[in-house]
Amino acid sequence: MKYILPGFLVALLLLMALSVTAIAQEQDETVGEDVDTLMQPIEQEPPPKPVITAGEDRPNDNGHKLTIYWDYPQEATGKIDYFEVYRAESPDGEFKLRGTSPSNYFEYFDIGDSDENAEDYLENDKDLYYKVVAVVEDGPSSESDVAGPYHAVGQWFHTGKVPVMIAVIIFAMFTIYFIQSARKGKDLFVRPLAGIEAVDEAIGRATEMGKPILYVLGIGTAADIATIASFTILGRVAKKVAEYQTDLIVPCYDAIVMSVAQDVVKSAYLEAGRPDQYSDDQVFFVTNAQFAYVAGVNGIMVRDLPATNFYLGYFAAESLILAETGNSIGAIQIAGTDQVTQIPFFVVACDYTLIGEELYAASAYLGRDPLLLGSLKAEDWGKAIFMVLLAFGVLAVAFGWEGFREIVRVNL
Amino acid sequence: MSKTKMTAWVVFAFVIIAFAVSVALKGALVTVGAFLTLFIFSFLYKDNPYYKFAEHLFVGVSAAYWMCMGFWGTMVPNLFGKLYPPMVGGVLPALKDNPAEPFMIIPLILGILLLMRLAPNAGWISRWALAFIVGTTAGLNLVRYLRSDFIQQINNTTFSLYISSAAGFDFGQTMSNIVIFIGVLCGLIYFFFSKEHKGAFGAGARVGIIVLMVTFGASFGYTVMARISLLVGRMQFLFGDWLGMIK
Amino acid sequence: MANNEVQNQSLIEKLQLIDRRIIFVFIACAVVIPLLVGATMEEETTPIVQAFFDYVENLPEDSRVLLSFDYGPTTAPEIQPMADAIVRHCAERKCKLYMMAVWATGHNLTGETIVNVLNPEFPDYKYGEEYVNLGYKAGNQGLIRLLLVDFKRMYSTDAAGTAIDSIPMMENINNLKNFDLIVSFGGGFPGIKEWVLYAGDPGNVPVGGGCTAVSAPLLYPYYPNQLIGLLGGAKGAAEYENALITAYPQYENKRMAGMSLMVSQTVSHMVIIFFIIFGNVLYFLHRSKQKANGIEGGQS
Amino acid sequence: MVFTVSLFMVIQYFVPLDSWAWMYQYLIDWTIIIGVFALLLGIWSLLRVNWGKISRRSENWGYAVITLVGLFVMLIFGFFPGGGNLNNYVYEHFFFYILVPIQATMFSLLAFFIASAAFRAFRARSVLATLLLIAGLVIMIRFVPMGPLSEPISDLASWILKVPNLAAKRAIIIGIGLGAVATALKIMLGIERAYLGRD
Repeated sequence: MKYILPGFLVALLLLMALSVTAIAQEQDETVGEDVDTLMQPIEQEPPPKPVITAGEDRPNDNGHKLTIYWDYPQEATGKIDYFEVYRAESPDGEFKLRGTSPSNYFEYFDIGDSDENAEDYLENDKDLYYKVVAVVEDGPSSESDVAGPYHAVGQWFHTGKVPVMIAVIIFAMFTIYFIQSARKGKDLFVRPLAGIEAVDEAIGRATEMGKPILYVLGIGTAADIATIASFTILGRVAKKVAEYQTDLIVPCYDAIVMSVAQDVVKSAYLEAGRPDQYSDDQVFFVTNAQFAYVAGVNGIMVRDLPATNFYLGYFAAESLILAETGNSIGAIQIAGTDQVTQIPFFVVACDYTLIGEELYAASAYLGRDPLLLGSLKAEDWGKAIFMVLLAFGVLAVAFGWEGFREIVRVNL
Repeated sequence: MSKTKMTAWVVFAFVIIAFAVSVALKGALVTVGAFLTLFIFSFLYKDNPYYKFAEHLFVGVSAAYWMCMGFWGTMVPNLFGKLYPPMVGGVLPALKDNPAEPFMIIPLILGILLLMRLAPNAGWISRWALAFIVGTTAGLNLVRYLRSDFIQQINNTTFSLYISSAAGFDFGQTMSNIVIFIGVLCGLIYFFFSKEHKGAFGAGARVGIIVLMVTFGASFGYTVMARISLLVGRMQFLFGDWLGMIK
Repeated sequence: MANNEVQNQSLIEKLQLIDRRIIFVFIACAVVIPLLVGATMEEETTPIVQAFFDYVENLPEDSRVLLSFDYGPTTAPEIQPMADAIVRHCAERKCKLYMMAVWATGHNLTGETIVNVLNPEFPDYKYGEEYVNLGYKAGNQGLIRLLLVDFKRMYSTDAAGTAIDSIPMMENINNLKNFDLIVSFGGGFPGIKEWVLYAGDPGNVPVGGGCTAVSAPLLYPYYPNQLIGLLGGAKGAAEYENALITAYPQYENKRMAGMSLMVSQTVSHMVIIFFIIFGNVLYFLHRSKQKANGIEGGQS
Repeated sequence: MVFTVSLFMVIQYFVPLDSWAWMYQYLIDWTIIIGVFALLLGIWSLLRVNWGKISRRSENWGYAVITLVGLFVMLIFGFFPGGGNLNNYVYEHFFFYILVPIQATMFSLLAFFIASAAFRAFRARSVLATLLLIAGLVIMIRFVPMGPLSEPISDLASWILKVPNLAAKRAIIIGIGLGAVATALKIMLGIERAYLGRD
């Protein structure tokens, strides 16, 4: 068992290395040189003809795009001003101008619209013909032969996203593995988190003081991960609150969040054996305008004077307004968010702060549910993999193997 | 009449007179904006009836504002307009001739299911709609976070520790890169949940929290500038647009 | 004696828990007073800003300057003063101004500069002859690359929908190389860096920029080879305004947004720093008192 | 249900075909539409709470009247506009002269709160608090003219912003990324069910 996980790591690296060789080969690097800014004197003779060499579908997309390549004598590029690219649906059909390309740039990326009704719709799997014109503004231009047919096609799999797929699979396996082992009753150690341990104390304090508890879910939607983590914590808090018979106030920003929070609190009260204590007036909607919500919550704070404030979820600029108002009424404040920009304000103005990932972990901590704890272990392994990859990557770059960076690149 | 009550009435009379004078001199619109601004600022002193007024007005108006935006911006063009285009022909003539999209009946049903929670015994039905929303975004988040927060970050942090520029070995840049590398590693160690923070691991976690704290201090200090700019903007409104005291 | 000690200590404690409203009053004064007295701060112009200024100063009459407004409302308080100052300067030099945006949010801010600076201060500037607002186009750096080759393919109309060929000042504009100077406001993506990489370098057009203080350090390396100059944050704006006043004394009595913003910023930062230091001094006084009083005092 | 739609969202990420993109677009559209239905629930809750306050004549019930008046005036003018757009006089002016100024002012309160928070929390109580304090001071002091000291201070400030700042943010982001992925997986697998109201 012990060697399985390290073995995974090695296998992962090998797999990535293989996939990358494929990706690296597909990448064409065509870098334009400096454009000649001086206009050449007018040539009477027409410039040489461009020769279309290829028309390729761009990989990893939904089609509707073609790249046209052509050859042109390097020494003649100074004589022409630019290239024009034309497209038609049959070799002798009507050629329409698609666009231009600088004189030193021998390719054109024909981006068609994917909407059938759009003017420049480029249909997939259809024969398309191209010609390229080397244009001299004040003299005769020359035209290439018609080339084609070329096809644009959509792909079933985006090869540039292979690293993401590998990561998804590996991570899902880790999670399932640890959840399984947790189910079997394997004891998992988790280190203490100050913010979590303060929860009980904070609820107790409010009970002693006979003051309510304010729980703010932030301004996220019910689908934000931070809000979902906060629902679980709300459930635990509500249960304790019901047991202690303290008041709980949950003002909501999003209507769906409100519906969910009502369900969460209601079932927590039920679990605590006090369903009669619950009322929909405890969990209510304020408004879904950011600062109007803050104004409302501020008002609740200074009028209902909660002894404990929880700010757990998604927060933006309002974090500090809430935390400072809460501080002015002398409440104990426990905050947590995954918004990197707001963490400093909570750290500064609140008593306890769950930093980023700790917020997600908190639900597992409070519940002590082996299944949730198992996924914490999987997260730790994810971090370990990251650290290994990082160390490996830095070494690889130090020894001049830039290919490693290609492995972990997502090509869009 | 008690003294506090007396003061309150005097203040109230003063506010009303000031409001009237301002309407007469500067026009109603800018006056309303200015007084509401002042009402909100009064919260800094303490909670008071004027703040309460502004707050409650703000809540009511903003809730209705977003409801209307949601209705005209989403429901009409994206739901009714797609289900049965002629229905919205009166308000959005551009959509009238689009073909109907019967699929759009699904969100309508889910939306109605969601409203079922108002019915006393059918609350559980609304969970279908919630499951739909959460499921959709959970899947989306899974790949999005893995890509941008995990794989992309490895790529960004994998750089050469040793930097040499045209002028030779760049000591400062090399040191900076080493600090970033160690900072990221130690920061991650701090976030380990299933391992006790002691020994070498604990030292790593300690360095991690130090780096985090320096960052929090710096971000805090950095934001001061942006917040002061906001206040300057409000003050320009009050003293410039309203009172005309700024040239 | 002991009584006195207790009183001293309680004074320190009281000060430590100073009513935050006192801090609020200080902050409000720090912002309002500079605004009211119209105080401005002499920001000595640094070489990187002076170089920019000199370049504009030496532009001949009727030079064509492309101004790209690549920022949003959140950074507007910082960047708008730069845009205003540079538009003023260009208008003093009688340059032709072409305004556009590669950020969707930039379009409204372009209008603000036109309404607040160009129209009132330079009433002779006629739309379509001396200045034009081309508006926003999507495409990010791709747009810039296209403009380098063919300007009118992307901009077939101006922001108001007027056909581009009916605008007199657009007559000789075929690509970005026809401009004498490109100025990009905003250091985000796409922004100054993209203008340098996709227009300035390949097209050999001089590029200058103005950006927030945050992004300035990332852009300094491009000066002086790829950027003719750079204004960083409110400080950069104030420096440019200073240079402008030195060269055009008629602006001396004009309120300069960047300079007055700098005063408010500096004073309020000083206020906050003062309170932080004050708080720490009190804290240490308090702690040393506690130590002197032994554990007993420490618990009181 | 949850598993199916979330699995679809995962797979669609890897498939660039048009048909999949359409389905993706539909799903996203649907979630937005359902969100608008939910707003009705929100308005209902708002009415309920405020009406409750008024009928109980509880403290401050008068302000609940203000909320409801604001709500109804805005709703009436929002729903009976001239021709289906929201460009009617009352609606627009309520927006520009009530919502916008209050919103901007609430936001600017931060200038005050950031100062009071700094005064209270930036104390050298412990090693960590001292680090917080010093880093904050170094960044803020850039604005104060300090003569010859200015240059090294602004260099140090930009170093802090570029180096430790970057490292810490990256560590936090990676942690958040992993935590978010784990939560998403838990939802897909049906382990995390708190959002359904039972746990």
